[in-house]
Amino acid sequence: MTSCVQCIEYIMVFVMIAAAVFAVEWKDLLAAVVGMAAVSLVASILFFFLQAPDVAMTEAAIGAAMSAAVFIFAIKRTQRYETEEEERPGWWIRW
Amino acid sequence: MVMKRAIAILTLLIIGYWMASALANVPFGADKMLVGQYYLDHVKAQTGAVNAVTAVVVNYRGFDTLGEVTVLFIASTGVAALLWRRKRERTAKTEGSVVLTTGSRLLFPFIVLFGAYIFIHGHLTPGGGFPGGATIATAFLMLYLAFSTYEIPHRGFEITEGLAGMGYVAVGLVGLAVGGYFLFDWIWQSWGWGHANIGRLFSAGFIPVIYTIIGIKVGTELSGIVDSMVKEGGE
Amino acid sequence: MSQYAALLIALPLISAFFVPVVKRLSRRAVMPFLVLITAVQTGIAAWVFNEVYTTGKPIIIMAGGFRPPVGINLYIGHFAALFALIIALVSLFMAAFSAKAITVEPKDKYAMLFLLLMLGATGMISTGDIFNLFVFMEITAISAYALTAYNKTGEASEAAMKYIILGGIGSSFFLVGIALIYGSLGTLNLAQIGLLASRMNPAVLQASLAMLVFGLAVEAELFPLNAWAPDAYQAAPHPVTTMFSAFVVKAGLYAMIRIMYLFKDTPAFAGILRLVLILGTLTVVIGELSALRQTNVKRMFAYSSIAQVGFIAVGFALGTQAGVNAAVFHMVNHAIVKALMFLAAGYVAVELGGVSLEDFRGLGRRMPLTAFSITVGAISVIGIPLFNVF
Amino acid sequence: MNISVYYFGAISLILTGLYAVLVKRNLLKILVGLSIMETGVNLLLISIGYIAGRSAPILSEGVGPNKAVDPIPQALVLTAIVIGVATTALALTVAINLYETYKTLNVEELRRLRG
Repeated sequence: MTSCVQCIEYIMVFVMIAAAVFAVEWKDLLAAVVGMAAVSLVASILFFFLQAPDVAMTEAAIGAAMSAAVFIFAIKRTQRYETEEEERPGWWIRW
Repeated sequence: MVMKRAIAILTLLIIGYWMASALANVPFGADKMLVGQYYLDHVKAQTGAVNAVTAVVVNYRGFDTLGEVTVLFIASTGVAALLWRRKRERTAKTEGSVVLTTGSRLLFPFIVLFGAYIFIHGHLTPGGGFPGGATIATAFLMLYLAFSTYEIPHRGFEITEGLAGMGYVAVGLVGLAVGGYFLFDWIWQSWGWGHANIGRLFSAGFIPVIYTIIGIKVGTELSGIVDSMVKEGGE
Repeated sequence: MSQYAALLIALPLISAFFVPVVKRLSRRAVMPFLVLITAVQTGIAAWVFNEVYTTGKPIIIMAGGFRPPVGINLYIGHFAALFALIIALVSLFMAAFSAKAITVEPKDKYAMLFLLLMLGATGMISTGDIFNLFVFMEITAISAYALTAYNKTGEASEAAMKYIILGGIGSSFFLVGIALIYGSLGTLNLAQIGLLASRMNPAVLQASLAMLVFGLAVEAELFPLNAWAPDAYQAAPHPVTTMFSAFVVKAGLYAMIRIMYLFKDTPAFAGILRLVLILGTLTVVIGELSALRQTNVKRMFAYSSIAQVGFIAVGFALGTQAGVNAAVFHMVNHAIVKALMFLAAGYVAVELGGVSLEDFRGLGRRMPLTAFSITVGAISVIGIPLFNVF
Repeated sequence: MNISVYYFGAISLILTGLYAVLVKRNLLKILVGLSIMETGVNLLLISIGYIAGRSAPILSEGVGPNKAVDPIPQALVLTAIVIGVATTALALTVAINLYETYKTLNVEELRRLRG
C-alpha cells in the first residue's frame, strides 16, 4: 500500500520536473506557458498529497488558471516565438 | 556559448547541493510545531472556525492577509496605470462559436454562485476568499473569451474594489474601537455570537464577513487585471 | 490607547482604497487629498514619536489581540518611531511636490501607489514578524515597480523590468530562508527567533541567514544586486526617486540589520558580518567611482546614494556599538539630505525641463534658492564640518 | 545525503527557474522562470509543514488537534501564491509596454536599441 502511494509521488514529482524543463526549453512561448501551467497543476496535486487542500485549490485557481491566462494575453500582445538563439549571462549583472 | 551554459548549470548545481545539505537537517514529515500546536489546540475556542488554516489566515495572522489583499490591489492598480491609454478598446475579431457563447451564458451564473459558495464556507471547508474570488474572475474571463465585445462595468468594479478594501480596514478598526486591538475578532470574542453552532455556517465570528469581502475584492481585482490586459490602446 | 498607533498602517491603507471614490467625485481633488492624508499621517507619526520618547517604552501593537508569539505584532521602538516620522514627513513634502511634478495620467492611480509605498516602508521598519516583513517588503517592492515604470517611457519600463527580475529572485530566496528558519524553530516571531537561535543547526542557520541577506540586499542596494538602482532612479518620476533614496532603501537595510543581529550569539554571525562588510565596501567603492563619470544629475545622485548606503552597511557590519550608533545617525542624516538634494534636482528639472549637467549651468542666477539648497546638500554629502553628514 | 522526494522536487523547480532567469534572453521566458521558481518555493514550504501520518487541519469529526498537520505554512503559502500572481501580472504589463516601445522582447536587443 505505502509503496504504491510512494510510487505515485515519485511519478508526479518526475512529471513536474519534466514539465518545468520543457517550459524553460521550448521556443514556442505559448507551449512554454502551457508547461508552466502544468507545473502548477501537478504541484497542486502534490499539495493535496501533503494534506493541504486549501493551498491546492488556491494554486489550481490562481497559479494555474489566472496566471496562465494573464501570460497568454501578454503573448497575444507581443510575440509568440523566441527569436534569438544566442545565450549569454543576463544583462542586469552588468552596470 | 555551450561553455557559458555549462558554467551556469554548474553554479546552479552547487547552490542546489548547498540548499539540499541544509534541508537534510530539517527532517521531512517530523513534528516541528511550536506555535502551530498552540493554534491547533485553541482554534475552536478562540475563533470558532473548524478549518484551522482559515483561522490562521484571517484571525491569528490577519495582518498578513491585509497586506496580501493590498499587494493584489497594487498589482491591479499598477496594471491599470501602466496600460492606461486615452482610448482603449477590444481588438478581437472572431466571435465565439454557438456552443461557446451559449455554454458560457449558461454557466456564468453557476460559476459565480460556486465562487460565492467557496468563500462563504471558508471557515468550514477548504477554500476561502482567494480561490473563491479567483473562481469568480474565471467566470468573467470566460465571458471575455466567448464574446468579442464584452466588457466589465469599469466604474462599478473600481468602486466595489475600493469599497471592499475599505470594508476590510473598517472591520479591523471596529475591532480597535470595540476590543482595543486592530483586527480584533469582535463578533466572536466581544459579542460572543454563534458559540453554540461551531461547525455550522453561522459561527466563527468575523471570518465569513472578511472572507466575503476578500472574495469580492479578489474577484473584481483579477477581472480588472484581465480587462486591462485584453484591451489595446488606440490612438 | 497605545494600540491606536495601528492607525499608522490603517490610515494610508483605507485612504488608498478611498481614492477611486474621490476620483468619481472630482478628478481635481485627488492630489489635494493625497497631501491631506500625508499630513494626517505626519500628525499620527508625531504623536507616536512623542508617546515613545516621553514614556521611554516601545509601543507594541498586537494585531487581533493575540500575544506576540501567537499573533503578529508591530514593534515601534525608538528608532522605528523616529523613522516613521521621517517617512511621513518626506512623504508630505513629496506629495506637495507631486501636485506640480506629475503630469502623466492617470493621477489617481499614482496617488494610490504613492500611499501604499509609504505604507510598505512604514510597515517594514516596524513589523515584529518575519513573514509579515516579507509581505511588507513585497508591498513596497511592487508599488516601487509600478511607480518606476509610471512614466511609460522605454527607459522607465526597462528599469522597472530589471528591478522586477532582481526583486523576484530576491523575494524567492527570502522565502526559502523563512522556510528554513520555520522548519527548524517552528516560530516566525522575530523576538522568539532571537531567543531560540542557538538551538538551530549551524548548517541550516548559515544557509537561511545567507538567503535572507541575499533577499534583502536587492531592496537595500548592496553591491551585486543593485544594478537596477541607477536606472530606476533616473527613470522614475522625481518625487518617487526621492522616496526611494530617502526611505525605501533604508527600510530594506534596517530590516536586514535587524535580522542579522537576531543571530548575534550564534557561530554563523561572524561569517555573515564579514560578508556584509565586504559587500558594503565594494558598494562604496563602485558607487563612488561610477558617480564621477555621470553627466545626468539624477544618476549621479543615485550613485552617490548607493555609496552612502554602502557606508551605512559597513558601519553596521563593524559589529561594535560605536559602529552601529554611527550607522543609525548617518542613516537619518542621509535620509534628510538626500531628500533635499533630489527634491532640488527634481524641482529644477520640472522648471527647466532637463536633468543633464548642462541644464544646471547658470542655475545660481535663475533660481537662487534652489541652487543654494543643492549647494548645502552637496557640501554636507562631501562632509565639510558643521554640516551633518560625515 | 538522504532527502525526501518532495524536497528534491522543490529544489529542482527552484533551480530550473533560476536557470531560465539567468540564461534565457527572452523576457517572457524569464518571467516563466520566475513563476516556476515561486511554485518551487511554495512546494518547499508546504513540505516543511507536513507531518507524516496526519490529515488536513480541518478539525471536524475524527480529527483532533494532535492528528492534523501544521496550518501555518499553508497560510503562508496562500499569501505567497497571491503575491506571486500579482508580481507576474505587473511584470507582464511592463513587458507589454517595453514591446510597444522597442518591438522586441530580447534583452540583448533591448540594450542595443537603447544605446
